[in-house]
Amino acid sequence: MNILLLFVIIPAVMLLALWGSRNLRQTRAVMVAGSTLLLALSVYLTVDFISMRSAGESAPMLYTASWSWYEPLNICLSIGVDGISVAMLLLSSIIVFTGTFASWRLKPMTKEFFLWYTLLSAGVYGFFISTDLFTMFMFYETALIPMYLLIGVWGSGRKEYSAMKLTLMLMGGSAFLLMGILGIYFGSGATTMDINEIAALNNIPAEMQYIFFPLTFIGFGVLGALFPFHTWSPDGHACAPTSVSMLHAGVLMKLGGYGCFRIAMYLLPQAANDLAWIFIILTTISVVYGALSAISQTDLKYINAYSSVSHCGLVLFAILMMTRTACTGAILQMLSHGLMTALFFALIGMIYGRTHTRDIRQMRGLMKIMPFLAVGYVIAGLANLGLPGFSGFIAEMTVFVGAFSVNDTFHRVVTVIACTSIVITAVYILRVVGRILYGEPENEEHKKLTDATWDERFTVICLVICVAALGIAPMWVSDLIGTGVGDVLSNIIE
Amino acid sequence: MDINMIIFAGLAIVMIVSALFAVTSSKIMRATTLLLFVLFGTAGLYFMLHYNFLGAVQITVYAGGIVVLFIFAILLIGKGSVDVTQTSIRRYLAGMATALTGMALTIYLILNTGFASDKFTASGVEMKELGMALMGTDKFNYILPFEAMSILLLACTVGAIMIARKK
Amino acid sequence: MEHTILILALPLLSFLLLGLLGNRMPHRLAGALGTLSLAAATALSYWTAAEYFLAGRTADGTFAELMPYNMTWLPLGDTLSIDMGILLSPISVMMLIVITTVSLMVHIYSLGYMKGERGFQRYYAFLSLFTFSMLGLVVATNIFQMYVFWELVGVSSYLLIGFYYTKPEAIAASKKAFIVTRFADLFFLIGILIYGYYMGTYSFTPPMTELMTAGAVLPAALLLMFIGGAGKSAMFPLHIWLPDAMEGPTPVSALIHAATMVVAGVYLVARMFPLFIGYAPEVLHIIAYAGAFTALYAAIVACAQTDIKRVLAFSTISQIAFMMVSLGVCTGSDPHEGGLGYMASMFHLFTHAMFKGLLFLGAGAIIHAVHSNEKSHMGGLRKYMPVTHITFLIACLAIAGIPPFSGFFSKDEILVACYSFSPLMGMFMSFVAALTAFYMFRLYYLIFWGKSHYEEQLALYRSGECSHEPHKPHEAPWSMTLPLIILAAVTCAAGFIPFGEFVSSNGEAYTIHIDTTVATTSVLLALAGIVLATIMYIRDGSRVTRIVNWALHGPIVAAYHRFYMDEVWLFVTKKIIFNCISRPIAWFDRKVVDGSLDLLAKAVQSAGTLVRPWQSGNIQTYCIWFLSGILIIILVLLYMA
Amino acid sequence: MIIPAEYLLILSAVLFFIGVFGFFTRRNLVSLLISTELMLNAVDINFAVFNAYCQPQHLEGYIFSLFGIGVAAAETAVAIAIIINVYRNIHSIHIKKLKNLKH
Repeated sequence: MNILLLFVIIPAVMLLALWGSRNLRQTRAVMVAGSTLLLALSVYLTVDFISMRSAGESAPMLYTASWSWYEPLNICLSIGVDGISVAMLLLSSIIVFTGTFASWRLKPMTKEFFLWYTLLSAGVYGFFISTDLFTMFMFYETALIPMYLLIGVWGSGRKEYSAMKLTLMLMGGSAFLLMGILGIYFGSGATTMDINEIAALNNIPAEMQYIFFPLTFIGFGVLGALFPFHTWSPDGHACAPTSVSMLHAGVLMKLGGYGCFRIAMYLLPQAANDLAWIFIILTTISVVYGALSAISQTDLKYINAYSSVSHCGLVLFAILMMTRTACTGAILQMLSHGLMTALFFALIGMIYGRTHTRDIRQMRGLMKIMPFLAVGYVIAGLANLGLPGFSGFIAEMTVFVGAFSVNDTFHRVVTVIACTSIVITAVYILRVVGRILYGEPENEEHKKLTDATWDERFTVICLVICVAALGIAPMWVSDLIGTGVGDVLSNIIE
Repeated sequence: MDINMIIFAGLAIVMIVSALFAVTSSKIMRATTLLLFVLFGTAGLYFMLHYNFLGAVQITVYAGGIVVLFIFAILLIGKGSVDVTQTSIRRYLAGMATALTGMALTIYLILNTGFASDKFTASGVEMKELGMALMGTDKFNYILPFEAMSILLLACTVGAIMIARKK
Repeated sequence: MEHTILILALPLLSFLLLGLLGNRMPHRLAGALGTLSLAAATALSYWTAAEYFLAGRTADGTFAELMPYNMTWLPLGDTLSIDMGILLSPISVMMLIVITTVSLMVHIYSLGYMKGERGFQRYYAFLSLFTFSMLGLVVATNIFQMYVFWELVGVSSYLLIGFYYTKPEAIAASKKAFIVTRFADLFFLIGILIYGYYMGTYSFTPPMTELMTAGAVLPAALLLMFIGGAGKSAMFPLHIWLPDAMEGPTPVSALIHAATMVVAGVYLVARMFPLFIGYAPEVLHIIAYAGAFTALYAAIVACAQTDIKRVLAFSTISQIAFMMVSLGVCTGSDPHEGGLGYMASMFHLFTHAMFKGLLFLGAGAIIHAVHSNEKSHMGGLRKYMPVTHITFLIACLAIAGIPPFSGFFSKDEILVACYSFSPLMGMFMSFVAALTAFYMFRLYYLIFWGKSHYEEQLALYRSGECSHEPHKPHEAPWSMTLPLIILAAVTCAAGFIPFGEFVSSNGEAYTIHIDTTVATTSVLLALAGIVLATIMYIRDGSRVTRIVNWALHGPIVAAYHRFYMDEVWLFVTKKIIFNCISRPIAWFDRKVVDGSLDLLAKAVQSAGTLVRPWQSGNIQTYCIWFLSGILIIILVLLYMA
Repeated sequence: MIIPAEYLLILSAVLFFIGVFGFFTRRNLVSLLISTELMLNAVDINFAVFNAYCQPQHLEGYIFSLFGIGVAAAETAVAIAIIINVYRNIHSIHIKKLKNLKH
């Protein structure tokens, strides 16, 4: 029995249990039990992984196993994790856990909501544990489809439009991706779909790489909010229910970055080296452009969605720099952005649940009305603009230092441009904080509102602790992901 | 000019002309009657092939059964059936073009295939032989389709009653 | 020296405690907790200083740089890493003293000043956070640690300026302060990135080989770092946040925006001084010119302000610029040959922290008494607030550079350094010093002399023209006067500290000696300024004032509006960045990027509409298509056969 | 003299395409049915002809024709029932009026 399989089995059992649950109490019990179990599992995995690494285990993937699925196409259920996947699993389980509490009072059809939610998380876990191209793709799709229903049914605003847009764009991305995957498989002429073995072969002809690298990169890049394929993100996040926004921005967008790194660049190294500059330009635009767009938005979720575009752009930016430090920074940024943005969306959802508006022009003085949420929001904001002591700072600094260590003018210039985002971020964060939290409450209706309930407090506190823990003690992360990043990079750089 | 040939020519001309009028006539009753001629002509062809039983069946089932059904239907429907307006000129032309092309193509294929007609014997089929074939269970025997056929007929009898029954 | 960690840990603990549990505590307890923990930290700092300086010099005549703690916090690649630790050197120990002293004074003072305020516990939590960050900044072992705490300092400043978060001005000011300094920090960060890449380390003492090969890169990095420092230290044109930052509670202004945080930029340059002087003296001179201009600019603006805290703010800008100039005019690392400015700058930093803290705390006491920042609500306060009056006067004399107060000694050293750099610079700075004396005494007279606003209001009230009885100004409680007295005492005495014994540009002992020519001129100029202020402002509406106002009407209005620098910035940020960049980008995103995707969707849809008639539901049409299709296929097959 | 198989086949082809033409152009359900019958009939002829000329020793074509006639009968019965029902409901058997199944 491989411990990694539990990451798929537990959600499957949860799905069954949810299906059989008869009332709200049982549904919640199943969710809490399941997500706690997953959280505990991922923490255990992290600790175990680090201890194995420090014991000198140097294989690129640990806990590997493989079962053949469909012989003629060499499709296997191959699983295995390196530090990057472990970090992503940890992130996912934290978000799933807190997301459960963030949608504690969600109505109606709570049971159905959690069913789809769990299916989505199963897809995410599956993606991160598998090392087989086809299986990865399958789990990737599993994660995408529930999103349509979760937004279309439980969303708000123009939910059908947004759900449709999001799903279509991501599906378009996965069509590219499928082409890319097939290209990789046939191009390498391998008798396996296992990414590590394909990478070891490293024999995809250059001209094929030039075709399939952009396809694969864009395929994942759509999910990673690469400019100009990011427009699903603002609409999708704005209309999605709280926990779905959290999971989506927190984890699903990371699938994009992870995939770009693990599949596009790892398997198609030559094209990655030669074509990186195009994507570096695009990601630099993402970084600055997302932040600038956020300044003039008036909807809280839009602001945060554009901020996500900017921060996720930084992830892709960093991996394209192809230095070890920058890539470590990218992983850190994924973790950090996942946690921060989940915190943000959770808070926005809670505020929206009370004021029934997300328009920053209609809110004022929330600090006096709901101090807990307001303080949470300030903390989230400060974390987002990269205050030392929170995760955003270490991630950004690692990225910038890493990016700056590429010694040529082009990379230097784009790095400096990307750096400006930290100022712009400060502008839009403080604008919101100043506008909605500070001041005297103006709306009479708002004065009657109450502060956070216990489940909301729990969500916020959990996430704040995670963000701060990563920000204060970042040393363990490099123990965790260092080898993984190094292995992948050594294949890319050669 | 052989007598067979003359009969065939006569039949062919009658059938084709009737068929043409049957699909162009604006009177439904007339069309049905013309269809009847075609069916009779077909029966005539079967007889010429010495397939007497088949010809008989053709007359009884088609001419005797189906056409009667048509006539009943027309009578039941009455005035509504008189409305046999033709379709738009565009579709008319399209239909004609397609049909003519198809016809030409088929005839071209038939003429270019070269069928061997030498096996033809004017012996016809013994009724006993036919009965054995229909009821037998050996190779080239057709008990199963026969039974399937009977079930089909039963089913459609029931179906027709169900559909046509007043609510 | 292991106990130094406690100097940092105590304020941090106090912050966490007050921040997390503060709301459940009574005010008194929270205040006591914050003050006591800081008092302990202060005692420890003094102990550290004593131990450090009494340990004596090493063989080469300098004080050893100690590093009791240094650990890797965030590894960045194979060679680089961000370390966290404590570095004790003469200037960091000096800064420890300055910060803890002023901070302790402010803590005590705030017990009275903030009494009964909503969010009292939060206030103390933020004060502790600030103190922690500032201490962390000065003991930083490397440039990146400095940046980390630099940011933390910035954020605590943001939180404290926005302490009265229901006041729109305070919100705007806090935002402005943070964003402007953040903008400057961007350059700082880029500077650090360059430095780190080319030096291979973030420590203040990079290896010699790297230094030799760096070439023009190092000066660029240092210049960028200086821009970061200029943001924090409010150098022109990045000074605009500082006057607005006065919206925060006055003790905060005293601590952060007068004594400690704003000198971070100076400290940064001083910290990197060996590199500046060794490899980028031209950058130092740029600093000097920028500083000189700022000093003049701020001094002129200060002459026309009516809000007493604004006057003090501009005076702060001007004084910090003095320190910058003083660092900038250095031409060598030997204090006897061109390195005097370094010592002078640090000395001035030290004395300025004390007397500017005193001025702000005094201003706070006045504001506390008259409930207004505007000079028009003051006047004649000397009989109502004797203690404040005397201490304020001492501070004014100190800043004006009158012996024997501390400001005289430090400013004198600065001027000496300037004259030795170039006579022009010296004369320029002397003039600014005179201007300083003028505006400080203008302030002093406007507050404590002239007609009493209270008495006028009282008269109006008695005659029935005013409906409410004015508040009678009263002397502040002991918790506020005590820090005033202590700081006044320090201000009187600090000039006699043999500062050069502890801090100098090359670390060796340097004996301060007064250059009589320079001293005489500067004292005379200061006296001239004071005399002019006395003539103009000791009584309301003197003739000289009227003439000056009439003759210099335009410049005075311009100076009152700070030469429209804020408007320029507002124009740049609001009009250009917000309206001309962000809005169009948002529009572009919605209409063009998103629009093109929507267009794609629309195109697919209209393609669907286009082929929809084919699916008419008409069997006959389908059949025609079907048959045609089959025919075509047959034809194709035939053709191919 | 034996009639060449081609003649018979051509005849059936002509009949078939007349039926096709009718099916394409008529607008009345009964007329459509008549066209269908024409086509079926042509097919039956083909079966019989092929049997008689190519495989006289077997009876496949013959029996297929028989079944074809049976199926035609069944189909017509159901079709007529449907037509009558349609007429009863919408008082027309014009195919333009039959739109309720379309959506």
